[in-house]
Amino acid sequence: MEEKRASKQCGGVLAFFIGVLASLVIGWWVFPQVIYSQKTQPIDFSHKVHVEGEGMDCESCHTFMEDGSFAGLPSNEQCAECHEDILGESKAEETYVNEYLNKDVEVPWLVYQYQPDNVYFSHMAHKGFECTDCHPDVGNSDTLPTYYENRISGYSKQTMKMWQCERCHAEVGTSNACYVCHK
Amino acid sequence: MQQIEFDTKWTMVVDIDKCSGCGSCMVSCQAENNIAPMEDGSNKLKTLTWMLVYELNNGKEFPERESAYLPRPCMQCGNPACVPVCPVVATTKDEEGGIVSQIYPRCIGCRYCMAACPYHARYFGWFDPIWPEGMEKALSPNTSTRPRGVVEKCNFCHSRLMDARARARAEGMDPNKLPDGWYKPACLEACPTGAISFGDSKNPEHKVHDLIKDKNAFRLLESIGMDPQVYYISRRDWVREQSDNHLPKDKH
Amino acid sequence: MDRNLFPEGVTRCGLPKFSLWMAFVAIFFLWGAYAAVVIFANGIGVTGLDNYFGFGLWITFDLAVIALGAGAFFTGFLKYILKIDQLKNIVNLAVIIGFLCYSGAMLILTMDIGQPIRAWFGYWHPNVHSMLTEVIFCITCYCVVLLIEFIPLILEQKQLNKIPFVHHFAHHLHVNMALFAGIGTFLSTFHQGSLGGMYGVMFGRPYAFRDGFFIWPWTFFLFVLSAVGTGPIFTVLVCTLIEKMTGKKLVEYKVKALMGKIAGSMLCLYMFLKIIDTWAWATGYLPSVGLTFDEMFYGNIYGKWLMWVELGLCGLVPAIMMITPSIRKNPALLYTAGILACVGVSINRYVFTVQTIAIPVMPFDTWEFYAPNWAEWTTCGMIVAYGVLVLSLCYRYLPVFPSEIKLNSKQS
Amino acid sequence: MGIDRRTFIQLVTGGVVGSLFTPVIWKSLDDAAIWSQNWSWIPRLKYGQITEHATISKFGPSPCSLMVKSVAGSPYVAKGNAENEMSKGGVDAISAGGAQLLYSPSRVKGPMKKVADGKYESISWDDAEKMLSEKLSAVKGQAGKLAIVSGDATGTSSEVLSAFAAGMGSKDCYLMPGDEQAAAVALENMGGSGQIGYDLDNSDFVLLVGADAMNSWGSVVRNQRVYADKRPTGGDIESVYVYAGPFLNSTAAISDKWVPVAPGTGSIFSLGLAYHMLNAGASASVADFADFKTLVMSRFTPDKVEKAIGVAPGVMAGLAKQLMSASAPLVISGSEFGQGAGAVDIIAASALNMLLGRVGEQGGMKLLADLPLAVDAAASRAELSSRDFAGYLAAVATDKVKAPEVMMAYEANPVYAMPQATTMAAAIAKVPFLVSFSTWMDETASIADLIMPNPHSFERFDDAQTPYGVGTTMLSACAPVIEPLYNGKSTVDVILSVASGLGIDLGYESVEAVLQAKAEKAGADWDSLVEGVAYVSDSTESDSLKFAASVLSKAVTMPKGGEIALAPYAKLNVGSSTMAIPPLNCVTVSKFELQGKDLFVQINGKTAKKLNASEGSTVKLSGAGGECVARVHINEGVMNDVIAAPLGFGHTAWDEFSRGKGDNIAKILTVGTEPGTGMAVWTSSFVSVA
Repeated sequence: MEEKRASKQCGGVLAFFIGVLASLVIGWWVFPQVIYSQKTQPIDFSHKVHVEGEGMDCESCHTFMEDGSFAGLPSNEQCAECHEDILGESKAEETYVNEYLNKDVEVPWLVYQYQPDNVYFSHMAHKGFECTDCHPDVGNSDTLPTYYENRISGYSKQTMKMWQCERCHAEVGTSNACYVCHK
Repeated sequence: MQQIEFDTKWTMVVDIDKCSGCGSCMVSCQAENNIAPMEDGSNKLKTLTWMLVYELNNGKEFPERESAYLPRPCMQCGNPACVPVCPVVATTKDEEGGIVSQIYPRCIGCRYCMAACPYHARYFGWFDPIWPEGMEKALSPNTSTRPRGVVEKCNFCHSRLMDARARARAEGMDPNKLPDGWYKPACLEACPTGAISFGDSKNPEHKVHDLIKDKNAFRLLESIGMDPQVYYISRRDWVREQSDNHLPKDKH
Repeated sequence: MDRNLFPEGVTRCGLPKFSLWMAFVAIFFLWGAYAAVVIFANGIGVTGLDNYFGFGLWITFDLAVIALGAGAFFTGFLKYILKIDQLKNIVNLAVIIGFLCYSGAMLILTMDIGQPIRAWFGYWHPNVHSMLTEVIFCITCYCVVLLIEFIPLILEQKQLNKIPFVHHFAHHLHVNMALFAGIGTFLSTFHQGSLGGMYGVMFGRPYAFRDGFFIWPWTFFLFVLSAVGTGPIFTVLVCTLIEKMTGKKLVEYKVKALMGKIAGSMLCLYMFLKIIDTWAWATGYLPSVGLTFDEMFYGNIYGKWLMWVELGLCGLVPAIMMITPSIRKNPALLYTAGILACVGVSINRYVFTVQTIAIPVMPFDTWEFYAPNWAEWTTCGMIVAYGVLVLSLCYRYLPVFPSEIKLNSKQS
Repeated sequence: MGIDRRTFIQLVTGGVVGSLFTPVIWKSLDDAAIWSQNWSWIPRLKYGQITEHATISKFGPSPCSLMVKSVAGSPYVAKGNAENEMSKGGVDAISAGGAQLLYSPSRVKGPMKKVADGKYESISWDDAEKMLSEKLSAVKGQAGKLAIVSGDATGTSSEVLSAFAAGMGSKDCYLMPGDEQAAAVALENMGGSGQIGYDLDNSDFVLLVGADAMNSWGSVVRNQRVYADKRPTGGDIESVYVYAGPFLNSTAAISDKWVPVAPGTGSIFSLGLAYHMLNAGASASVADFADFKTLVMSRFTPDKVEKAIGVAPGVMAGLAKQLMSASAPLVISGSEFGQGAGAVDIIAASALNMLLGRVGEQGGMKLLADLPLAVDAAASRAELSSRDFAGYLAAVATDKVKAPEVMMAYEANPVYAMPQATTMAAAIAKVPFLVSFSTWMDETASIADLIMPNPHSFERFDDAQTPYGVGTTMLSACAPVIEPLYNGKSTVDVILSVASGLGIDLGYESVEAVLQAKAEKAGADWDSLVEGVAYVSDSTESDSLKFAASVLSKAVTMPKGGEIALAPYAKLNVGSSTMAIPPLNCVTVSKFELQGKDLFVQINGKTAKKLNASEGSTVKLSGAGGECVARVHINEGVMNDVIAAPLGFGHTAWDEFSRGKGDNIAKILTVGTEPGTGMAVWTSSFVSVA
């Protein structure tokens, strides 16, 4: 009787730890993979071709407007300044010109640092920083990284979280008032 | 709670004598702030009107009757009743300029702030906003859309302030010392009778700096001590009298 | 059929009859559950709440049941801390009622807030200045304490208690119950107060705003006192109702009378302070902001009669009745006093919730009216039904009333 | 070792405990909260370059020049255009939501023909034009077979329509009723030419007789801007405003003084003032001055006036004195709701301006020169304005005039907006082929046989010349802000194309060409017009006016009294005669005008007692041509024995934002004929109340 109880207890403890272990594996390894879906950009855009090949810099396409707002990604209009016709031989360019430019459809780029509508972000106010302080350094790469989308929230995995914004603001002594960033 | 003093104080001054109650400010406010149209606009208790025009009268019988219109945005109180009660810091008065913020993604929708505000400046999203088909294409980029279940209110078209600051930065100016007229809320732009003035009342170069000192300037419910950043002006005694509660013996 | 599950030595009605009763109550529960589904699916626009009345029946109901549920902490306090041993016969019931009231209130709150998914922001992003934050923390913590107090009672169920581990566990909980009662008392006092404080700090609302002591407005203390003045007698009323429905004697009358005496004393203290508070408010505070007492009332539904009923008929009268030994000894009169007191505290919570926000503070504003609609009534009904269901199960299967066997064997 | 229940429970317990040390619960909670910020069924914002374009909106009775803000090409908010003299930077409550109106559920998305009552079928523009051409070719050259009504009093498009009517051999091209009609008839009778204008900008004392300058009279937004400029916030009042009318409307509310005057008695009020002025020695060197003086001194003595309109002699004398002592006084008369006033109201007010020596003066009443016509065959502006559509329809209704075979409604909604609406709608129903050019599915479109939608204001070329009421001749124009969202086509383009098919040469190929020619002939620069700058000209007519005493003598009749008079009023926020309540404007409607579906009319306490009505009680109002049901709001800002009632409700077509809300007060307006001029008038409507 005593023995049986002891063994049962022992087995119980074992089962308990198996449960804990399984949870930890699922929680730390499976879950982070399952929660994101992977998406690829609509066009296999190469920054390298533009930066190294054509000698362009970030501001050539990602421009500021006169009123201090940031244009973000270039529109067809801007791209067409060079790409009115197919210039090279790349498949990507051909796709762009045929599928987007000629059809007058803007490219639905996936923005890694996408912030939701409730955030007001002024690039002008952050002009002193390097682009790569926040954005992935794609300027010299031939391929675009995979875009990870959170299945629950719909956010990009690389979207800066509020605490990150707040931490930097605190470090540089900028206000962390709600309305500094929200709208 | 400690009242914070800012170097800038965005202040609205409404000349009640000039307001004809035309409603342009209310319409413009909805367009700028993405408030979905409401089919039954007559149920004033459920509609969302960040800017609301009240009809006032002197309470006398014909032919002594006089009337006036009083546009009521959020008062952006210096000592707001709504801010300290919020359990989740969804509303604060912590930004330079003194505009009381309301952060929709933080709000849990408890409505304590609405109960606390005697101006009824706060509104609740009773339902998800629905725009007639296609009208979502006319959404303004300036204010995020809100899901149901959160509180919202006038914020002096705050993102226009952010735009003005961006413009100042682009032009190499101090974003915290904006010239008069750079930052204008939508209601002001829409008001055909120029009843609304706006600016930094701490900046002597701004018109409102002097307007708030006008002998006919007053604020609503000053006795309660909420220290609003919205002033009104009226030459009419009876209008000024209705700005606050008075004991019978104090009325003149 | 389920006789083996009954507490030792008691009789209960047959299972069919019990099932019928449960089914009857379940109808109300399901009706409310349907409303809850509608509310969660469409938003709370489906209720009668509006921009003027962001708080309505739900908040009134929450405040009222939390006040009436105060019997739990106060009886626990008296039993375990002050060691008034007689109360052991009713403390179990007090704990169950307390738990039902608090958990019910929390269920209502999940509907009442616009974004239930974000409910946890209250802990993660708390605003320490808000009375509501204090309420959120204390209520949830206290609900856990009540659960801990409730658990040993469940574990004492005849069949469960046969398991040695459960038996020992329940025993240890029991031994340490004084500790939990102490924590519960602390938490409960604070949030009962904070609920009052929620209103007292609204300086934009002259009907509710009060000065106070340190950070706590006077309403803080008044709410605590009014809760402890009615909670115990509400427990007695529920007990009596169960007795009437089951035809059994469950608690000796002298215990009830003792509860009445305790409630009565607290109510007297409350009324004393409440009347001073009301006087100071009407003659001191209101004129200071240009208002008069008369301006706080309007028409019938916001009439002064509510205040006179609350303070007089449902305040002073039951207070005096309950502290007068001769009246207290008469069960009918004690119960009447109890009912009046419970109505009084409910009126108090109602006027602080609804009248407070109905009053036009801006002189050109108008009085507005609020009527709860079906969605609010049925969900409140759901909570009542939930309470009745759980209470019925507890009565049937748990040893809630230690003196039941003794009292009923004497009768037969 | 098999898994028994206990082991299982322990496994699960372990799992739960373990999960607390993983991100699963916490991350899911957080992500769920983030999800609640971005529900997929809540629309996202659009970003891109923000641009501003000038345009003209014609939703209200008077054109309004706007700057429309667009994001990535989509308009989202409109503000006033401060560079434009016509509306001076103001914006009305309809135009403020002009961008949202682009997506109004009421928009007609393309040409449609009626297949059964209330049922329409989409057709192509070619088919639509063919259908119209066929109908028109059958009536070409025959008088009385084609009628055209335009709701656009300022656009060159109406010129095109009138020229087209002329080419078709029809004289029945009309404008929808408005104050400019009475003004044109009055001016004709006073022997003047051009268009009456009022130089509000330079006046220091403005007496508004009936004319609700902030809601319905003249160029409303401009009036508001001028008013605002004259009364700087925190500064001194530079111009005194006095309003005389039956209802404390918003013009009265922001005026320095409100003089209650019975509805539709503006001429008596003015002539009553003339009495005091003449008494004080005022005169004018005009041919019929003596006749005028005799008339006034005999028939408009203070006691008679008081009996007729309820204004005490002291008040009249005081006001007359104020007018005479002001340095630049101006008297303006008009209907209290922007339509239906007789010519005598304007003649009488003009008489005051003449007595004050204010005609042709700075800050006074002006005779503005018309801009040259762009289309030669078109009727002159004065002529087009003076035509009487209400009289025409009334004659059709009573079969005094045969109904036309084809009726075309451009930017007009006569089925809803005409006085005595039921009678007028019945007259329109007699027309075998009704064509609507409306942008919206309005009441007229919804019974039309053919709908040929004009694009929305922001999607089309348009222009506006000298709106009635302004003090100088002017011209504005606009180009599209956005490509047409739907399959609309500019009505002028349709008319030009149909006309050429019928062999009528209007001289232009496209609407743009017509408008450019108009600008050129006026001497304006098209490019700067399109950029939003108005062309302004000082040119005036130099005719000397007479009092038209003989007309006054015949046309002014003293009211009998003892009846309940109707004082309709129009507020721009609930729409206009061409626009129903726009979606964003629903919340601007006063709770004293509409609650749910119930319309409220306003009476004062004394009248309520007399009518045995109380706050909220339901009354039935009956006029000559119909009935309205409404509830009562007690408002002490209404004269005794007067019911003030808002126009603009009771729509039966349109969309959920306006349909079925309240009742249409136009139904109980009673159309009468003004003796002396013969024009249809409806400012003095009496109602019986049950």
